Amino acid sequence: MTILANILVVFFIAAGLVFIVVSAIGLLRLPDLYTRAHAASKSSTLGVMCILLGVFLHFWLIRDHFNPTILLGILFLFITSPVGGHIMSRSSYIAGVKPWSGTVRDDLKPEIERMKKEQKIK
Amino acid sequence: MTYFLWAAIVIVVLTMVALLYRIVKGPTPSDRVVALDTIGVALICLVGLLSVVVDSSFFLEIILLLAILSFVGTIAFSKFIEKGDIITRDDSR
Amino acid sequence: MNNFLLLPILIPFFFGMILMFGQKKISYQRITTLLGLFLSILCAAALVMNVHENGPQTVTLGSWPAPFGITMVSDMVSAILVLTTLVLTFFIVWYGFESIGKEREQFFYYPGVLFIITGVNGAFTTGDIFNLFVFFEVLLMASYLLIVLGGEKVQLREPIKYILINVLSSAFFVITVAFLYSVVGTLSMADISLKIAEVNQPGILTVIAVLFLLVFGMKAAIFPLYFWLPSAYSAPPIPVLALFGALLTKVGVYAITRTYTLFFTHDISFTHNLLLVLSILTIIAGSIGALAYFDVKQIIIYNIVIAVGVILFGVAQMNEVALKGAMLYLVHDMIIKAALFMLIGIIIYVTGTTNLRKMGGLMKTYPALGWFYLIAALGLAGVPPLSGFIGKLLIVQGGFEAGNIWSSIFILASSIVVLLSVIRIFIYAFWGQQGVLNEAVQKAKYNRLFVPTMILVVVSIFYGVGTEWFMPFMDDAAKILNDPSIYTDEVMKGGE
Amino acid sequence: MKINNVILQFTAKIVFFMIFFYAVHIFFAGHYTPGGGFVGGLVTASAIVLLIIAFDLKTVQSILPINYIYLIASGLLLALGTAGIAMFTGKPFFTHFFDYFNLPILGKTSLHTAALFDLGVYLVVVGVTMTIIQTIGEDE
Amino acid sequence: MEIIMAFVCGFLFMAAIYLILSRSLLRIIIGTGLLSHGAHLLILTMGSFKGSAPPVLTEGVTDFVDPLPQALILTAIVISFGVTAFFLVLAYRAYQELKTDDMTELKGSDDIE
Amino acid sequence: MFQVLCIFIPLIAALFMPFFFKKVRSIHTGWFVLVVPIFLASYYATFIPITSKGDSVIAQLHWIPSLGISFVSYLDGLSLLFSILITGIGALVVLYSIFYLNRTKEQLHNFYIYLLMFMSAMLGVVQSDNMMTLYLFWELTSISSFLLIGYWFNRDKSRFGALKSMMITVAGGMLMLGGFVLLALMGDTFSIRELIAQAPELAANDLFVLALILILLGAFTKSAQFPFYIWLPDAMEAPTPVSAYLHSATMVKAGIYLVARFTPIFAQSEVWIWLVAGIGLLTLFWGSFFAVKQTDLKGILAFSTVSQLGLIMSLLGVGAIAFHVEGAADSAFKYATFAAIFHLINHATFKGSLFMIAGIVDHETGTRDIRKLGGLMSIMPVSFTVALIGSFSMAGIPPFNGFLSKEMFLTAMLSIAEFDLFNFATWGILFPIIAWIASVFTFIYSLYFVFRTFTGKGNIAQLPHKPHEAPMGMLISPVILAVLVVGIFFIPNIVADLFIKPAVIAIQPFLYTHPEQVDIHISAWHGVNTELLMTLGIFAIGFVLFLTLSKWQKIYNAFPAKLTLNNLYDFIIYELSGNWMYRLSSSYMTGSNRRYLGLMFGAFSLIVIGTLFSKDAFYVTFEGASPVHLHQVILIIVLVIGTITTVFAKSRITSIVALGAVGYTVSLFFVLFKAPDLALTQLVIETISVALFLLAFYHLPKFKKEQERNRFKFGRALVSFAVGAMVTLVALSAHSQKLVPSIAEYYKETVYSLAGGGNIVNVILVDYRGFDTLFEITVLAIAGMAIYGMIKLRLSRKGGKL
Repeated sequence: MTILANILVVFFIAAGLVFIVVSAIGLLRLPDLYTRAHAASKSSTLGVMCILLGVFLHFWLIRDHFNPTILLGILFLFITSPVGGHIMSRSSYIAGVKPWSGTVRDDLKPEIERMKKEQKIK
Repeated sequence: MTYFLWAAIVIVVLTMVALLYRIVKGPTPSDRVVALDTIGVALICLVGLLSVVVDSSFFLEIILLLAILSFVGTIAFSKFIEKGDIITRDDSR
Repeated sequence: MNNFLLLPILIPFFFGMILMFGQKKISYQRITTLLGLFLSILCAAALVMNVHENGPQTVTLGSWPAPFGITMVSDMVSAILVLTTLVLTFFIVWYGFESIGKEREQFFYYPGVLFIITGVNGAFTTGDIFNLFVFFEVLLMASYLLIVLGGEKVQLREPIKYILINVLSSAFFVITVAFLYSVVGTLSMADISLKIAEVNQPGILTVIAVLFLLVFGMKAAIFPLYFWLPSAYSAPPIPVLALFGALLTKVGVYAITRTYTLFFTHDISFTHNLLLVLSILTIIAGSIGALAYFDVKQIIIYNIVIAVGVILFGVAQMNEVALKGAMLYLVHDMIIKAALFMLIGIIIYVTGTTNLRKMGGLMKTYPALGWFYLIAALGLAGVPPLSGFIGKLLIVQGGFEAGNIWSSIFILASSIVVLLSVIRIFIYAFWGQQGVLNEAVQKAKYNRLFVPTMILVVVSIFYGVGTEWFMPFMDDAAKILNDPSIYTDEVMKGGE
Repeated sequence: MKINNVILQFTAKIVFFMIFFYAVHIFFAGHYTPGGGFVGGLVTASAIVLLIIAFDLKTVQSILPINYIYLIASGLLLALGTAGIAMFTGKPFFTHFFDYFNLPILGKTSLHTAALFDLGVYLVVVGVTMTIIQTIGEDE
Repeated sequence: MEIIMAFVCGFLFMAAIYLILSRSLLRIIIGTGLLSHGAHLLILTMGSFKGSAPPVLTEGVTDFVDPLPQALILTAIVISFGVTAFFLVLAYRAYQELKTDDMTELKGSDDIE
Repeated sequence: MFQVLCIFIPLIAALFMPFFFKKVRSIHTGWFVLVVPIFLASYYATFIPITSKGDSVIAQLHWIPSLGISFVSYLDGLSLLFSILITGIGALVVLYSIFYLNRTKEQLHNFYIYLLMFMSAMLGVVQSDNMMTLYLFWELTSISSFLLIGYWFNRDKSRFGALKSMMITVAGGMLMLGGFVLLALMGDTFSIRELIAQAPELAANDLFVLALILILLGAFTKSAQFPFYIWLPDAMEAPTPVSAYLHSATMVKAGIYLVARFTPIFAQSEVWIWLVAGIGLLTLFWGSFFAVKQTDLKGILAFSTVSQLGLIMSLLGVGAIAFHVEGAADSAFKYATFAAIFHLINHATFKGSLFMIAGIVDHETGTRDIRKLGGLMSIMPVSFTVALIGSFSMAGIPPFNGFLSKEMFLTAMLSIAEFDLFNFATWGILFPIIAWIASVFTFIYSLYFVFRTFTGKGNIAQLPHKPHEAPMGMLISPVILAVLVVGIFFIPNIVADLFIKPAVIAIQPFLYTHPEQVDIHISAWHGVNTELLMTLGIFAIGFVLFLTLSKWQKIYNAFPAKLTLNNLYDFIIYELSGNWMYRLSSSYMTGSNRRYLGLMFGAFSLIVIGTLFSKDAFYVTFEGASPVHLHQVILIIVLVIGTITTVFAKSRITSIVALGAVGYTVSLFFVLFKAPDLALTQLVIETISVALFLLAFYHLPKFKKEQERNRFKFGRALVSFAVGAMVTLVALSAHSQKLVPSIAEYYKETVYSLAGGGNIVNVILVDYRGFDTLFEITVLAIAGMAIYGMIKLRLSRKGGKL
């Protein structure tokens, strides 16, 4: 039983690690903010959720300690992380951070111009 | 098992170092904030792993806290980047 | 066990909280403050008598036995200082009714004052080194509140130095406590005293003693750590300045006195000689400043520095006579500094300037002010039978007894610098041709400012002339400073 | 420039309650596991801050009409009062009282005056943090 | 580890003092932030890192780390938070009134004679 | 008891002066005052029979018994003589002032308050047997003198003179206090009588000489001895009654009194004899020499007073030699002390009258400038007569009392050469020579004073007022004094029996125990001897020099003005302590925060590191240190990088983010070091702080590139390195020397059973050390209020302040 549990834990943690490392590489290597934010918010969220699940399982299965806080944490991360990433990118765009030159599509630009016009702001 | 966890911790820490490079490098504040956010995530992982290592559930409280703070922080930063100010007195104006 | 000794701390504290409600109601604020102070004075006076009759009082907070919980100890030293603090604050608050301004009164001036004396009294009473840090922070934070309250330009510019220095000194205080904890593993001052006596004077304790000296020295404004004081103290309004001048540096002095008499007595030849040298240098530094400026505020402010040097010189002698002198002088200096600042405030009010060279001839228009100023000034210089004399006499006598002949003579000679600096104010402001006058002086306001000042000066005269009545208390204080075992025994027996 | 923040505001509402309950949990857990009034207070404050960031000061003030200065004072009074109870029973100041009870649902629990003291800490911390943030935010 | 931590704390203090000696008020405040980090870590170091479990009662564990320094740090953290907040607001107000955050321009008051 | 109270009677009377002045306007306040000295003088006169028998009376009133400080009225020959002088001359001066000071124009109550205060003080000085109360009254004389000199306070010269006299005399007094304390420590008492009783033991003490010098400094400053005499001429700005009273008859004699009083103790020391006699003689010469230079009437008198005080002082010094001489009671030394007291009385009489005359001249003509005066003889005959008597007495011409004491003075000076101890055989010969030269100058200025003012052509038309004889009332006092001057010449031995001999035995108890043992008979004629020849020489040469005065007076101009003592004083008080100190102070009190901090922390770390190594306290051990793990090292690297980024960041946001990173790393450290509560708190605090930083940032300017001189950069780096090094070194040593185990075990054992908790840290916070927490939240609460107040309240816009 313990071995099985251990395997499970190790699996989740390893998976999580992979995601985390990937997102870190993404943050380092990707060309502009938006792509990096993408890497940060998606991949790392998945990573951390995996790891936390592993930790949770460790305490539950091996230590026989059911810890609701971790579950709550996972839930919380699940809700907030993407929102955070979204808000961040959006704000940066409004603040004038230029996308990568290779960007193909930019839907926000006309929208913002329309709003500016509406509120008579230059 | 322990060795695996230690390795995992080292990897996470290394990740953080890499992210720190992004914080130092920039180039825009937004990049730094994103990196910081990710550091927060890595921190959560680290705390989780560490509590497995030291075999103590008392650190698990930190996980949720970190998540909360990282979210609030990100929102605050984004608002700051967007408007230069965090709190708006009256948004309807 | 005697909770009573906590009352002089808790009453102002409680009234401070109450005053946070009803922020805009000035008369409520004033009355409550005076009531609180009055009650505390009663308690403090009763405490002094109690300590005099029954010896040092302790209370082990939370019923935790001595080295583990926090013990509050009211021996004669702290009881006297607590009482003095409260009495002074009473007068300063009274004086402040007229001069502080309605706006400040509506924005937590009174809670600030009450919290500052909570901190000061706490610092005087506590028997725990870390708790001392906490009380220091209380009084510092309250002093920050008061120093910037009002938001005048100078109030925003100068306090930066003050706050910065205090932030730094707090950080160093904390790490010094940490060092001490690492070496002796305890925080209760009495316990520290016992442990240090046990461990047979290792060098590291001397280093920690020096660190403590410097950390407290930063607050007490000793050389070479006094640089922040003159400009920072020029910022706040007069009542606040009086409060600071009378109390804040004295807390640092008290802390040095306490630590250097209670537990850092293992290597007197080094630590106390260092203290002696620093105190002499402090006096020199203060003297230079006191003579250099023709700004009434600055002159008195630099005199704070000089007085700190004199008191610490007394402490450095480590014999009963000098310690008694230091105690007498400490109380004297608190009273007289408050009185002087209040007088200076009136002078500034009636002339509208702080520049001595522009003043003159006030003797014709305000003779009473002139006389009271002269008395206070002479008292500051230690002219008998006014309040500074006996203290200085005993300090010098103790210095001679300890064999520090030349430095004691130097202390005497420094009085002349003090005298010159304060008499200069008298000669320039009160004598000579008529100088500038504030056109908008209201006689009624002047009188209301003058009454508390006058009474305080009379108190100082009384303190000088009636020294005999205070002597038994000062004897107790000096005895406990000279013999730490009285203190430690009382604390370690668990406050039964 | 005014931008609609529907996503943010919606999330904030949900998250606010999550954080708040978490804060309460941390506060009560403090005596036996990590946490306590201080952290609890700060977390509560950060929940309110989140609301303020997501909406604006005026809206939040109308939702939570609290005079934070009074909150501070009440917190201090509560803390002092708890500590002072002992004085009236002839014990040294700050002596706490506790006992273990068998409550219907919670099982064996200790009721402790220290918790009241901690509540004072909690109120002060919330009050102070919010005072600071609100006054700065209101400043033009 | 304690030995290394002593160096780390020294380093933090050094950096803090270096910042505090700079001209910009903001840098100074940031310096005080570093200073308090250094101080807190130092208290922990001085309490030594012996003990294998956090100071929370758990069944079967007796080897706790020294809880007292932790309590002290907590108090110190809170206080330094209050002070930092105050200092920041002071800086902000000072800049509003005086239009500068440069310490060399923020002197003065010694023009009295 | 009443005897002690008498000292305070003038002071008590002073309290009523404002009442008399304000309510009884029609009568000159002086008349009320006059009662006091007359009463006291007659009271003290009743003691004459007692003291003239060599007995003494003592009464005591405790002030601070626990320190042995009490008010004592000790009346022996010496103090009674002084007391009668003080009250007697006091009465005359008050009488004189009634006519001198205008009832309507002057603030009379102030004047008389000061004067009465002075009288009390002076009585206290001469009667106190307790050194501390002696000192008390001593300072009170300085203060009342200060107030009297500054009586016309809107005159710059008055202020200047007042400050000068106060600074010099109080400084001397403070040092004297040091001497007193030393003496008291040696003898374990403040009582002078008791000290005298144990004089031989005192002399054995190492600090004896130091105490002696300190006390002499007090006496010399008060008695205007060289080089401290400079305050006396400037004190002449006081109203003339004051000059007559304080600056000739009484206060300046306090120093003489002190020297006389302490002679029984200090006469044992060679230093004492040399200093008192030598400085006295030097002052005698110096004063007389420069008196001739003066052009101000009162200035001449001031210098003459200086000179005469020197004379008395030197006599006391010479008199002290008697201690060392076998059979001194039969030798010429015995004359010295006797002459000192005799001359003291004489000086009080003639100098008092002269001052009053100077006042009259000033009052009636409107000037005191001797160059403008002249030819007043016919207009003011009475004044002239009095002046003539006074001057001749001062010059030592018979038949006036000055002649008698001057003769004895010369006798005493001549006796010195006989004495072959302490190198007097070699240098003693200088004494009579200098004394003689000084006497010549004394003769000159005496004539100068009286004849320049009253004879000659003069220029009466150009005087500010049209001169006429003074009113009767004003002349009463000087005339009485002049009568005394003549009277004493004719009945010197009565004076000697009543006053001088009792005083002498008080000064020389080692010589006499009873007045009758003093075997001195004063006679105007004692045959042709050296003294008489010297006197005649003085008259002759003095007269010649006086006639040729205008020819050689120029030599005074040869003295460079820059090198005078006055200049030195001015330099110290105004230049050095004003401008120089200002420059010095502003060289380091620059208002530059960074400089202050640099200095402070440089010194701080230097002192600590210095202590660390000088006490050999640096010690590192790896024993007991916990092991190092890889992840910890990595975290440390992260921390270091974060810190460096914070320090060198170019933009503010980078800096703040890096600070945040450091904060989070610190909280990770807390996790590593098993402190979950800390980690939680640190995390939240860090976040809130960052938020606050950002809030404040919105308003703060961007980072500027810091341009500064390399020197400062270097200093900055050095200071920060020193502080870092200090922290590290002390931390290492403190960690390696855990001498006592921590008290922490107790908490671990009792947390569940006694405190009902599980989380030790939290239980410490709310229970064991809950008091800390209570005030920690108070700090927070105050911070909240402070921030609220700081933002909401803005007085700078109104500019209102106290």
